[in-house]
Amino acid sequence: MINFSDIKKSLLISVWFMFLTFPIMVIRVNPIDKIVEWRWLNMILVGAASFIASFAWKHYFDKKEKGKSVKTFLKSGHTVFINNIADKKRFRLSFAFILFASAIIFPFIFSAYQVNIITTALVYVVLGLGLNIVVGIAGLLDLGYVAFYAVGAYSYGLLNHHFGLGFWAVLPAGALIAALFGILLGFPVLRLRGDYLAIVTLGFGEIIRITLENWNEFSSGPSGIANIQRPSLFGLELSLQSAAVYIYFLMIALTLFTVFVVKRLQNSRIGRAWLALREDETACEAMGINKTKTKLSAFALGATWAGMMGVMFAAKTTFINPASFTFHESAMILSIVVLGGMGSVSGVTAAAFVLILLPEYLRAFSDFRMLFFGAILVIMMIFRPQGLVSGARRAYRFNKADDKI
Amino acid sequence: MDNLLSVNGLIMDFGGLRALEDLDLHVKKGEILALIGPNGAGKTTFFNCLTGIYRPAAGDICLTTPGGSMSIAGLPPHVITKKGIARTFQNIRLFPNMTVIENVMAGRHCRTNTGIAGAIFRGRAAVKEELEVVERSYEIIKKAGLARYVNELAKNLPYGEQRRLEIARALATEPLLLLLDEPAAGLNSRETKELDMLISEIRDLYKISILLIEHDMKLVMSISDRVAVMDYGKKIAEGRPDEISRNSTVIKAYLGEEFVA
Amino acid sequence: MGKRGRNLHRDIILKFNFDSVRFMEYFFELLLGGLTRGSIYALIALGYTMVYGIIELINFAHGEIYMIGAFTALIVASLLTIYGFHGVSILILASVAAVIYSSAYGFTIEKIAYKPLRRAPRLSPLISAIGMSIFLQNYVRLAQTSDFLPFPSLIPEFGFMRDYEHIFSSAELVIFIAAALIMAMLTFLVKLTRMGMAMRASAQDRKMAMLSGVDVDRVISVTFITGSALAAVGGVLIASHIGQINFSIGFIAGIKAFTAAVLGGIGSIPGAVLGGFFLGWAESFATGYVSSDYEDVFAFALLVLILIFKPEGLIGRSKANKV
Amino acid sequence: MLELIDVEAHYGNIRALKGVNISLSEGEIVTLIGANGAGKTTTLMAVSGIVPASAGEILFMGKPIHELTPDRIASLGISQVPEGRHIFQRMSVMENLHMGAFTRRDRKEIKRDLEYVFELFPVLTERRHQQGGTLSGGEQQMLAISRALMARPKLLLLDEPSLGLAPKIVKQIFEIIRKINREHNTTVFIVEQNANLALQTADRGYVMENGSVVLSDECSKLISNDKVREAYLGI
Repeated sequence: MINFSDIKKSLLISVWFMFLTFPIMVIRVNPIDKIVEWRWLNMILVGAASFIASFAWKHYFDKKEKGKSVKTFLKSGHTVFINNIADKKRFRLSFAFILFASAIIFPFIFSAYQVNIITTALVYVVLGLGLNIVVGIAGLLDLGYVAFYAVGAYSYGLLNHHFGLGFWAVLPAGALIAALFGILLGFPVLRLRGDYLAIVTLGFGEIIRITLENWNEFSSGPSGIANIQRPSLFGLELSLQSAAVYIYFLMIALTLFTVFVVKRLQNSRIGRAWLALREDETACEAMGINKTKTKLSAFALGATWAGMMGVMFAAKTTFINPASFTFHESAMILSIVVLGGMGSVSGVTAAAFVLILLPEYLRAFSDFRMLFFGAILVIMMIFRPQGLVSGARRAYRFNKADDKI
Repeated sequence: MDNLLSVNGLIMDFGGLRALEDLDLHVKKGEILALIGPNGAGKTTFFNCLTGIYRPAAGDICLTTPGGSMSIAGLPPHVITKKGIARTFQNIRLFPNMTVIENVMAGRHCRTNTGIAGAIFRGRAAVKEELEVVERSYEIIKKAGLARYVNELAKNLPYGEQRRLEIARALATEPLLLLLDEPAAGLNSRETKELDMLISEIRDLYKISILLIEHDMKLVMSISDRVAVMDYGKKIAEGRPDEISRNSTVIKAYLGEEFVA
Repeated sequence: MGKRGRNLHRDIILKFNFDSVRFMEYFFELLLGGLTRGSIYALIALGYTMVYGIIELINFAHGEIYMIGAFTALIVASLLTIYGFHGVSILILASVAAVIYSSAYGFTIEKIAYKPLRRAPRLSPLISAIGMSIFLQNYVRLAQTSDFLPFPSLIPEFGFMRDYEHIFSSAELVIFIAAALIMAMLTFLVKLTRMGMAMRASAQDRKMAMLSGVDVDRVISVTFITGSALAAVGGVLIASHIGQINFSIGFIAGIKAFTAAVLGGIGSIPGAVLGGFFLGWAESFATGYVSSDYEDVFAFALLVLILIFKPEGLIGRSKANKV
Repeated sequence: MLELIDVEAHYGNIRALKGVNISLSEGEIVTLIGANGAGKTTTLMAVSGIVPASAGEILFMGKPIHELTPDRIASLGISQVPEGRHIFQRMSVMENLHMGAFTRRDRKEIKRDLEYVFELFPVLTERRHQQGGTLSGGEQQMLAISRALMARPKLLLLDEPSLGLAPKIVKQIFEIIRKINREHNTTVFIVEQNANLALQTADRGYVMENGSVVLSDECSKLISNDKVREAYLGI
């Protein structure tokens, strides 16, 4: 399989990468103390890694190219497919039950620290599902999603700080304000083509962050808002420990709610319009679908979840500042959607857990987290643009008499 | 008058280039009208004006619906579809990653109105409407002979079936007038014959008018009630198929002068 | 009118005259500062515009190429300083290293992250580019440092500029002249050379360029290399002027340069230059007369407004969509 | 000179060419006619290497070219005038012509060919500094042909040269095609919908339907063939 010319090619590639990374990986100068540090080991590592990577790259690339020319159309697989789904359904149900049961027991077995981590992961699950509506289903690349997250967080922070409003009052209010922002920002930008839309949403995200950073009278600037109230249980103030568990259960409920809503939306008239919009805008309009309205609804709905999670985030950490809402946060949520598979609920959920928990549990990994996210985006686009779990479409069943479902 | 669609003095320019010049065309209720002409004569441009993708520079497009006559020139595409004009595209534009039935269901969008709340809470009205959408869509799919592909992704369909699916999807919008842009392009003769039957069936079953652009003369001659010929953005002839095939202007436009032997 | 009154009158006149001198000086300071800023933006914007012109991709990682150029220059300059080199020789060697490395990165990035996606849906290469940008930032952060590093001021001070130094520094003069020279060279390359003709042809009609015998893949590579080299020069000049860099400088600079490119009509080379200067002045005056806190907001707001209301840019052409 | 042997090509999932066999000898004018979507343009694009042949062989002067890149194929002496002309809109007429000679480095000869082209189409002489996009349809077609000639092709591929042009100009263009063929012994391969004119100009013709060649003969015989007449106006 591996022949001489391949090895030669890989060697050349590895030499090229050693050259390319030489100044940045090998040399480190301290300009003040005038000390030069030579890290030759890095060069060897880069050389070895790129040698191996080039083989893997070639292998997968050839495989992908080959896969393209082979037709995947199955003519007789139709009935088998339906049976499969029926089987899967039973399996899925028991799987879901086990998952649910372990989620319930979890906080009573593990420490508050662990519970907190899972809560964070759940927040990202919901954020991922929210962004998935916009990017995955409706195909609108939103790079400023974090802005709506910030809007939610600051809604709670400010309303709590100034008016003493509680968590339960602000949760819907924050969602609503974020949705309003979604529509407000959405209106002018929705005429734009895909890549311009991406840049403009990025711009909006940054505008909101920088404004929060500089408008001291409004948002207390970079120092942020502290001492935000935790959610209360029927008016009871909870201890730190039990508050963590309480928030954990709230998040479980919210996640289930989100999954439920997204699933329902996906297989509805609105969901089909979003999908159609992603697939072909012109054909979509020709089918009588109002482009503007459909885009706006996706934008607003995506923003709603971000707003809700913003409130949740503020309540969980009791402290917010603009540094939590940088573009990197948007990029991370986007990675979740891309890795999970655009449009797939289970994929996005799994990806959020992997991407949030991995750096938490592999401390060594957490330094490399953003590096890893960047690489994921590139590699996924090249080798598996449909994500790890491709969004399977719902199969409709009609009986032999060709009647309804 | 039993005109479903009347186009008067339609003009369309592209940066100084006149693509349509003072075009008049009338489609009667229940007829199949074929629009033929050499490549670049402006046929597809005309379709794009009718469906709102282009905004004509001048002229009037009038559609007679059960609710009365109205001008539709310059309206946005989704509104025009709702008024009753549906179309297919010259180079198939399906929703490739949606299933066959979802493609057709997307066509039902403009005839239904469940909103976000309805989709989430699935009230009685929403469920009823969704059931109706599924049923109607399946009905159309069966009619188009695509029943065995219901849950297949559109992109996995053979080419000929994709053409039929596009027609099915357009039909789901309940049009009064169906525009078909070269429906037989790329089909073999068996598939073309099947398409011939499908188009006539659709007209009889749904009592709609059909305007089609086509290069396959056999198909044009066999299914159309009338034929209009375009050249250089102008209508150069109109009449029954047998008249058109004898018309010397048409032969000249199509085959060059010397062919008129 | 008593004596006292007259004095007061004179005071007011004097004060007014003094203020108007200050006012004009301040105005010129901002004007020239904007010119410097603008030339840097223009240099980076050219890379965006050239790449967009040919493959219709917003090369999100372009800002990072600029950052890597600055970092390479910093490393080389520090090394040379330690080994006892002086002044202008450092500037030249560091710039050459920066240009070589940035070009190499640009070339490699295109091969890895964009070339495999030539036929993919539009958003795929964009997401890939965003990934690349994040990757490169963190690569530099991990391999070097996340702190701000002091960048030696490599641009010498000229004696003849001493009197004007408070309005327009030598460094600014060098930046402006270097940028102008490079842009003139680029114009020459694109207008008059065979490669330039191939670039323009590929940008206008890729298929026809191929039919005419243009190796479009090579043209794309050359475009990336040229754009990256320009960004590297921009990186060295600005870093040496501002005096410090870190791994994240590419992001904001990239966005601003992109704004400049869009402002002038993306895909158009004179447009990028014009947009760069426009943005430079706009920012300079806005921070000078309004508030410096919102400097970046200002650029973003301009970007958003342009994209919404005149996406074809100030001197660009609009494209009809084809069905 | 050019030989297509069982060539197949795909556009995504669609099999656009289903085993095409065509051969051209040196100095011939050959035409390929057929309805829209029959695969005529795809055939030309396969020869030029823009659409890769997924099966079969394409030989040019005895050597396989189906695995070469488009620029290599062009430099072998195959020039194409694509459907819709594809003039470089924002380049002047002169620049467009120089693009045609992109693969050549012999400046003097290029100059001579420029003169020849301007002789062939005097209109272009007046317009030489005008932007390509501002020319009329007919002038653009003339420019497109001139541009292809600037490569000094051994084989000239023309895709629907009559498209969207007034009959008078079409006639003029076909005359010039014949002239080029005569004067330089350039082999010409014309894809046309305007069947009659193409059949009158060419020596031999192929008729294409659904991605395969269904008929091939001398043009004089094709012109009186009932099938051809029927296919073109359903007579």
